[in-house]
Amino acid sequence: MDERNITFMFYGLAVAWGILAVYAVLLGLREQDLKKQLETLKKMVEEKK
Amino acid sequence: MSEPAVATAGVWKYFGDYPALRDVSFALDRGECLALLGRNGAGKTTLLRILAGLSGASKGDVKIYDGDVRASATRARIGWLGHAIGLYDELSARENLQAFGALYDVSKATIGEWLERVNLAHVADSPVREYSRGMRQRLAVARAFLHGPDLLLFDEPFTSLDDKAIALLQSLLTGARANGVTIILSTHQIREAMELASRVALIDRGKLAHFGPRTEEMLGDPGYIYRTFGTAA
Amino acid sequence: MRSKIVLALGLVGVPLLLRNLYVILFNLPDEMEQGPVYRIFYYHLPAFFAATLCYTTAMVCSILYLVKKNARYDAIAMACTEVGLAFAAVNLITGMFWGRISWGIWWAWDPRLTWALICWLVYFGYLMLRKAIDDPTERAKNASVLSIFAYVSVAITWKAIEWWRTQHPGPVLSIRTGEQRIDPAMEQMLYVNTLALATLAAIFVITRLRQEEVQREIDALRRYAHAL
Amino acid sequence: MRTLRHAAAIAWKDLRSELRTKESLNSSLSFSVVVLLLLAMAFDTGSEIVTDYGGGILWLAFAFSSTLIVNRSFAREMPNDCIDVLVASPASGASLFLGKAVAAFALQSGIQLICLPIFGVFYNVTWWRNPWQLLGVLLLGGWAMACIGTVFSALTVNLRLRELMLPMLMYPMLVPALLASMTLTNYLLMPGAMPPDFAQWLRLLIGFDIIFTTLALALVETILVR
Repeated sequence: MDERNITFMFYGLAVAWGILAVYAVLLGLREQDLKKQLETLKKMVEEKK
Repeated sequence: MSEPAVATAGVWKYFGDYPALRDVSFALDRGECLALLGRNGAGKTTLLRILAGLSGASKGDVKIYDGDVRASATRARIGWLGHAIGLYDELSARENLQAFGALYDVSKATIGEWLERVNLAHVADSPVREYSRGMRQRLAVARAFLHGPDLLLFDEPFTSLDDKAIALLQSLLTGARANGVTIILSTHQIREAMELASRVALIDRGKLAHFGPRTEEMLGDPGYIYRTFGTAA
Repeated sequence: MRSKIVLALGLVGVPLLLRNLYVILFNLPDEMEQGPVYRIFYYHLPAFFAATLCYTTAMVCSILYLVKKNARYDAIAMACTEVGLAFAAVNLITGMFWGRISWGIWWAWDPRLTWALICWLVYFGYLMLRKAIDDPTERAKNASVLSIFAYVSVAITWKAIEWWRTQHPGPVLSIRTGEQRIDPAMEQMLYVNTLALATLAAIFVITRLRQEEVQREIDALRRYAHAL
Repeated sequence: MRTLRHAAAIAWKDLRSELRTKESLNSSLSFSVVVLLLLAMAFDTGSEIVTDYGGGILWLAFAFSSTLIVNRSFAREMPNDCIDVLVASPASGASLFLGKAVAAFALQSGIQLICLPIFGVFYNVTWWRNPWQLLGVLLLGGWAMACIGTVFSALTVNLRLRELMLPMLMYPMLVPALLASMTLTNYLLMPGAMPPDFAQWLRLLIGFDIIFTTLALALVETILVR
């Protein structure tokens, strides 16, 4: 089998892992963002009381 | 004739997590006229929309003449008039009434009669777009009464009307009451409503704060109900 | 409780994924006609299964939402659709790399591929529709209806390889064809990796679901803060 | 029976108000003619290509013009809150949907019938080779567009960016029907016997119509009662 065959196998696997990793990172970023929003809001409500 | 015309039991309505109606329960006998009072955003429109079957209750039970609200036979007995007139601008008065009348099996003769009664027969074939505000409102009133409903649900009927239309609507409503039609109308304009009403309900932040017969105190003093039954805010 | 489930799933899923990768790369032999590149298949097909599983769960939850009007079902449907899109993207793009070698082109307008892409677009539309509606009840209701409509295209994708003669390989799994068309070791790996990816999908869905709950809490707090 | 009578009343009303203003009719007709014109410039209309892609060109024009029509379908009910009056009336959601879909379908079919001779002239195609089969395909494909379009019009009517969201949701969902209609039309434009997979595409188109009409009739009430 030629060189490209094995290279493309690596590309393919990298893409599979890559997309899932990117989605996981996006989830993590959103988690942090939400936490930050929640904290600021809680603080705001505390102050207003 | 024992069962009430309108009965709600523990009706809740959520918009997301926000409860627009909280545990609303009441029963209204046939032939009564209920004035539904409350500040803007208290939930009057939401309640009326649920009664008319335009919106589903999140929890609880609604019965109209002992039937389900979304049953076709029940809806045939309801006359609805919302904030807006509910007419097509590009159609004529007659075509509008014919379009809606077809859904209720209303005869051509009845449509002609109503056009006479709201004094629009002479312009019945020109499009609604060309009508004045008062004429459009009179036509909207005719549309709500067209099929001879047993229950009238009117959302703020007096706010957008001019004097002539108010007089017409009041005479129609009085006539309907005499024929045993049940009426629910939401309003801020307490004076007009009080003259018609036999029952009064106050909605405060989605809760039914008061439900009872109309008393003499309510007639003269518009603020009385809010002061007595509403929350201080 | 829920974070414990995520932890448990993670402890099973992640080692399994890594083990599978090792076995796929070093233990399993090359396929005779295709060479090493066929290994993409171990992600391509399981990702498709994971995505289909997500879409199906989304459809079931959408029906449940319309019946029971419980916002949680809507949240599950949304989380599943989003995760399903990620796995469908893996399915589509790995397929493109494989196609470049086996067919010589990145994309063939073949029924199976076309329908997989349509599914992706339809479900992407679902997420767009959700973004465009502000009222949560209205959003949940309209999105649920759309999800049910969208599932028709998933069903067509599933059936596409039977209905049309395509360049895309036909079904290979013995449970579907009733005969052994590929090496048992290879077939077993397909199942095991499907399990691994499905575990990963479950972790994603639960995480996304928790975020949606936090979002609701934030919205409620914000309303409360404005009312103060 | 009652459902059909109510549906007829709604279709009649929709058609009458559309024929009076001609809002969507004019824009949709001129748009589809422009699409046919532009594609005629993109292709060399003298070559074999046109017989191979004629159906595709025709249905692209139809699909574009169809969104303009269904876009108005529920939007027409929004000024003056007419939709509330219709939903509160004894007409069921299914009859409302049916009436609106039939009205959209009739308007679309009118445009298709005007476009067909224009297509024949611009692309130098003999389109009347199999007139009855072609009419059948036009009806089946047109109903698919009207049906899906009307449902999605109801789904998106309250949205900001409605004009944008509707085609974005509608086209991917329509692909099976469009693909089948394009292929079938191509076959019907060609001289000679029908290819063997003609029946298969026809089955797909009919199946699509049946499945989505059933789904729409079952779900439209949920969409309308808020």
